[in-house]
Amino acid sequence: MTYKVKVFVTLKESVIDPQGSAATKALQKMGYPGVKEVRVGKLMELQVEETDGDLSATIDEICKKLLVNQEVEDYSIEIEEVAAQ
Amino acid sequence: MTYKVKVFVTLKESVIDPQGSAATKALQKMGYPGVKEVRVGKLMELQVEETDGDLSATIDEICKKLLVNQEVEDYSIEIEEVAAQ
Amino acid sequence: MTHEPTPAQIKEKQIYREMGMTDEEFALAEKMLGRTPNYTETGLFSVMWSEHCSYKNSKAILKTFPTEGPQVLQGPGEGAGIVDIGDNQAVVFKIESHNSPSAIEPYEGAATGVGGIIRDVFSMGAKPIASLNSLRFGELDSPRVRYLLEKAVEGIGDYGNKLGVPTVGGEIQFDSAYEANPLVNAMVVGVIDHQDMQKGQAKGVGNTVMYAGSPTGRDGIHGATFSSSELAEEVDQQERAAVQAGDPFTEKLLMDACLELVKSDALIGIQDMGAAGLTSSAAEMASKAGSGIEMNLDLIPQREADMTPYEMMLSESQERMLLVVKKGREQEIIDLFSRYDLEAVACGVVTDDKMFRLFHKGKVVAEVPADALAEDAPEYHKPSKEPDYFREFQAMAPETPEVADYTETLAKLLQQPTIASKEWVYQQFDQQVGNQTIVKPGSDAAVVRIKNTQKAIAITTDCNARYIYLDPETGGKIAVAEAARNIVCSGAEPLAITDGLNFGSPEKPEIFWQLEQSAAGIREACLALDSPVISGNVSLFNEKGGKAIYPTPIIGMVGLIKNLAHVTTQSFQSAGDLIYIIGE
Amino acid sequence: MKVAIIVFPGTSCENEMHTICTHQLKLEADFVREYETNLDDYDAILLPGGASYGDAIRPGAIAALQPVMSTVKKAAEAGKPVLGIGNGFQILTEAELLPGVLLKNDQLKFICASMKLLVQNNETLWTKKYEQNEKISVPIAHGYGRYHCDSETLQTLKDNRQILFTYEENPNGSIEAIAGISNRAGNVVGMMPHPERAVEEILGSVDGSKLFQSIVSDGRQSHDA
Ligand SMILES: Nc1ncnc2c1ncn2[C@@H]1O[C@H](COP(=O)(O)OP(=O)(O)O)[C@@H](O)[C@H]1O
Repeated sequence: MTYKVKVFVTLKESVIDPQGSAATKALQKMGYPGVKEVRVGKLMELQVEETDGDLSATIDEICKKLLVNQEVEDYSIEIEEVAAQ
Repeated sequence: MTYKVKVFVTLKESVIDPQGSAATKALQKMGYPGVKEVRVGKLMELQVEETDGDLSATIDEICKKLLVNQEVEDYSIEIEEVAAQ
Repeated sequence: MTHEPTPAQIKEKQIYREMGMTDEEFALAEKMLGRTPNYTETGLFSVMWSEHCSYKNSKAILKTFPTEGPQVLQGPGEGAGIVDIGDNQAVVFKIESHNSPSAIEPYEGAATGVGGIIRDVFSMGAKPIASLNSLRFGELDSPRVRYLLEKAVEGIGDYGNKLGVPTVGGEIQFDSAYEANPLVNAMVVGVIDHQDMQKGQAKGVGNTVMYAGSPTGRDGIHGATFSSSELAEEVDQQERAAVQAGDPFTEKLLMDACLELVKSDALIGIQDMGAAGLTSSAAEMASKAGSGIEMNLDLIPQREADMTPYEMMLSESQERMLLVVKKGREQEIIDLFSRYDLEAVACGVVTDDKMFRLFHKGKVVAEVPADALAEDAPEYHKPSKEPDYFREFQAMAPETPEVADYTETLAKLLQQPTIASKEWVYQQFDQQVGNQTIVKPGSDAAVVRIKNTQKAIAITTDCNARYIYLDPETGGKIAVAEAARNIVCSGAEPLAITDGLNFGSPEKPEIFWQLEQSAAGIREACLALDSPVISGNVSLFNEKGGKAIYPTPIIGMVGLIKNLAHVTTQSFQSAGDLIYIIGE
Repeated sequence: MKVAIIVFPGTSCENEMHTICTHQLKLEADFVREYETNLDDYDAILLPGGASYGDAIRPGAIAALQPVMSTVKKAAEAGKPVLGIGNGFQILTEAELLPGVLLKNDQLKFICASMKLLVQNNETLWTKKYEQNEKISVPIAHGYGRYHCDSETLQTLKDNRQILFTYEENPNGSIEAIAGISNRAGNVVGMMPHPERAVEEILGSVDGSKLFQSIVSDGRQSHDA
């Protein structure tokens, strides 16, 4: 079975996001005063093949071990089954 | 009215993603052979206040102007209304 | 709104202990105040009396260093030291550690370490022209160590590179002694014209206290206390929240703005908000000037909602400055910063009652003598004892290892990460921005020319901690001598040093002995080489599970080259040249 | 001849550029800020390196949207020489004055090192002081220097000889080892290596000087014409 996994990684609230604030200021100056805040995170898309085992536990493990820096980031996961290729 | 806008940015298929391939290799080495591919994109979260006008058109404009480089990136948008503060 | 314990509860439940204060220290604070401090005040005492801010365990030792000389324009006591280089110019430099933040979040820890020391230099009025670092990590066979190294190097690079300050040198050693306690020290050198020298002092009753730079958030609360105590075995959630992140873009704007600001006669004093942020900058500025400061915390720019006085005062948000400006000239300062897209706000006033007084929502929330927080912080002289290992090692007969195959031994030596090329590291640093670096990483010392003159300065950081562990006094001398040799080999004459004293817990007599002895060695070498100590930093409690790092007093030395023609590099220059060995 | 050096918040290589213009080329040079909209007084435009806007979103992305860039566009269309180095090159691609995009280096790290470049076309405004195929030594210092474009664009670049410099050894994964390109007319040039850091023996190389010298005579002609 093949799965498409999305991992959404965002900076923790308490951590400043210099990219986001530079973008916010730029957008406000460019005539989008309604944009109050931009925060830039990551979207990781994994293609995973797995027959047995708990996929969502595995993905969680992968996030903690490699994909996410929990000191500064939060994450959430979305798993979608795709047709076997 | 306050909106929470998410912009999902992914690299176009045709563009190589060294960050993703480094992650794929690392995961396979770490004992996750089922992970066939990782691709790294961006997740941008905007907090927008807007009373009138077509919000989704505005966001699309912001994406084209600044948040996305269409030469190498694709994007999609999700708009959610949140309680006024 | 969080519920804060009352003074009685703080005392009864010994809440001050969680903030790093001892029972005796709390009693002393009560005595100085004539009452039991409230929660905010306890916070002020606890950070200001941490080792990081007060040097309570190391002051006695620092006092033994030679700090004077005809070349010294500013010795220890300000953001950084200043040394004359002639023609009305001077160099400003200091080293700073960011060890414990880097052990937890290496990228941000190292990046904010660089950011902090750069602010120290430009807050003196100097333009930063070179950054160096001194790193210690465990052995590279551990994945965690590789991660720490990789991220710390990336953090140092990203910050300096985006700021346009070249990273021109440094050193790095690997040893299992640093496995749990990596060291990340950064040194920055700036140049200044004599008339632009600034002090962090709050002078002139009625003058205005202003806040400039990034808004204050909840990041890094208790960072100073945290870096002054043994790292908790288990880093819990609360401590995780102490990680602060850097914003080099804002720092670049702040640097450019401050370098314009120092030309203004409206500026009286300026200090970086580093460790213990608003608290240490304000209390120190008042204490140094013999004055008092009143601040209205409602006026402090805040990034997060509903911040308490305690949180605001202890936040270590980065890229912030505290200024004292002439009364009535505030608008000029606001305009200046706004030209750089930065916020500057008036938030307080200089008083003559020597008190540090804080208002929040119309109420006085803290009222403490400024000197009690700074000048009069406790000072200890901890007991010192020669460790047993020292005797043992001294008693050992010198041994010369037998080498069967010189080629193979040489190859093996060159493979040691500590000896091998560090190109992988310094390739990630912009070494040349500014077109002033004329000897880049890879030689004995970096050489940076002084614009529009024939002069240059040579800069190096050195410390062989193994030597110091084996014999701290001799090792201390060796560290200074090695730095001086690097400086001389580059064509320069040593001017002065800055020292980063990284040690284990001073509460252990054997560790305190290492500190004492190595300082004695440093002192002696500085005197012999006519290179006073003009600034430095102390990082103690670098231990975990009872295992301390090697004693690591890093020496950062700067030398002057009066004529660019005297610059010499390490490499063999051309075939046919003769090779000499000099010395013993 | 008068040169405009465009400075954005976060730009950091402007002083080197200024020194070259004034000391070495004996030209007049001004710093022009991102909000200016008149460049009529200038005969050439330089976009120096650094990290404008902290490289937020993508290097060069925010700078490309600033008012001064619309004016740079007009000047470029009018044929004035425009040169972007490092971040300046990234700004020119983001502003669509040059094709393609600069992505994160393929080994994912910032690289600062001396590089050997090959001059692929010495018949442009900016490169005519070089020999064809000359090998020059110029440093790089970038994290996002991997030049990328689609195959159609690449073919156009080749057909029009818009590839001006290539790396002898590809340091960052750039397509066809491209280090610098021009627009079709040849007056707008962008490159990741820093020729302004190779203009004095004491800096290790003088091979960057010819680039700046190339426009001096030309700039004068176009102005006097
Ligand atoms: N090891 C040392 N040797 C000499 N001076 C030191 C040493 N450690 C700290 N100092 C001096 O003490 C003063 C206070 O330093 P510090 O509190 O580290 O500054 P900051 O506020 O930047 O952290 C500085 O002038 C510094 O140079």
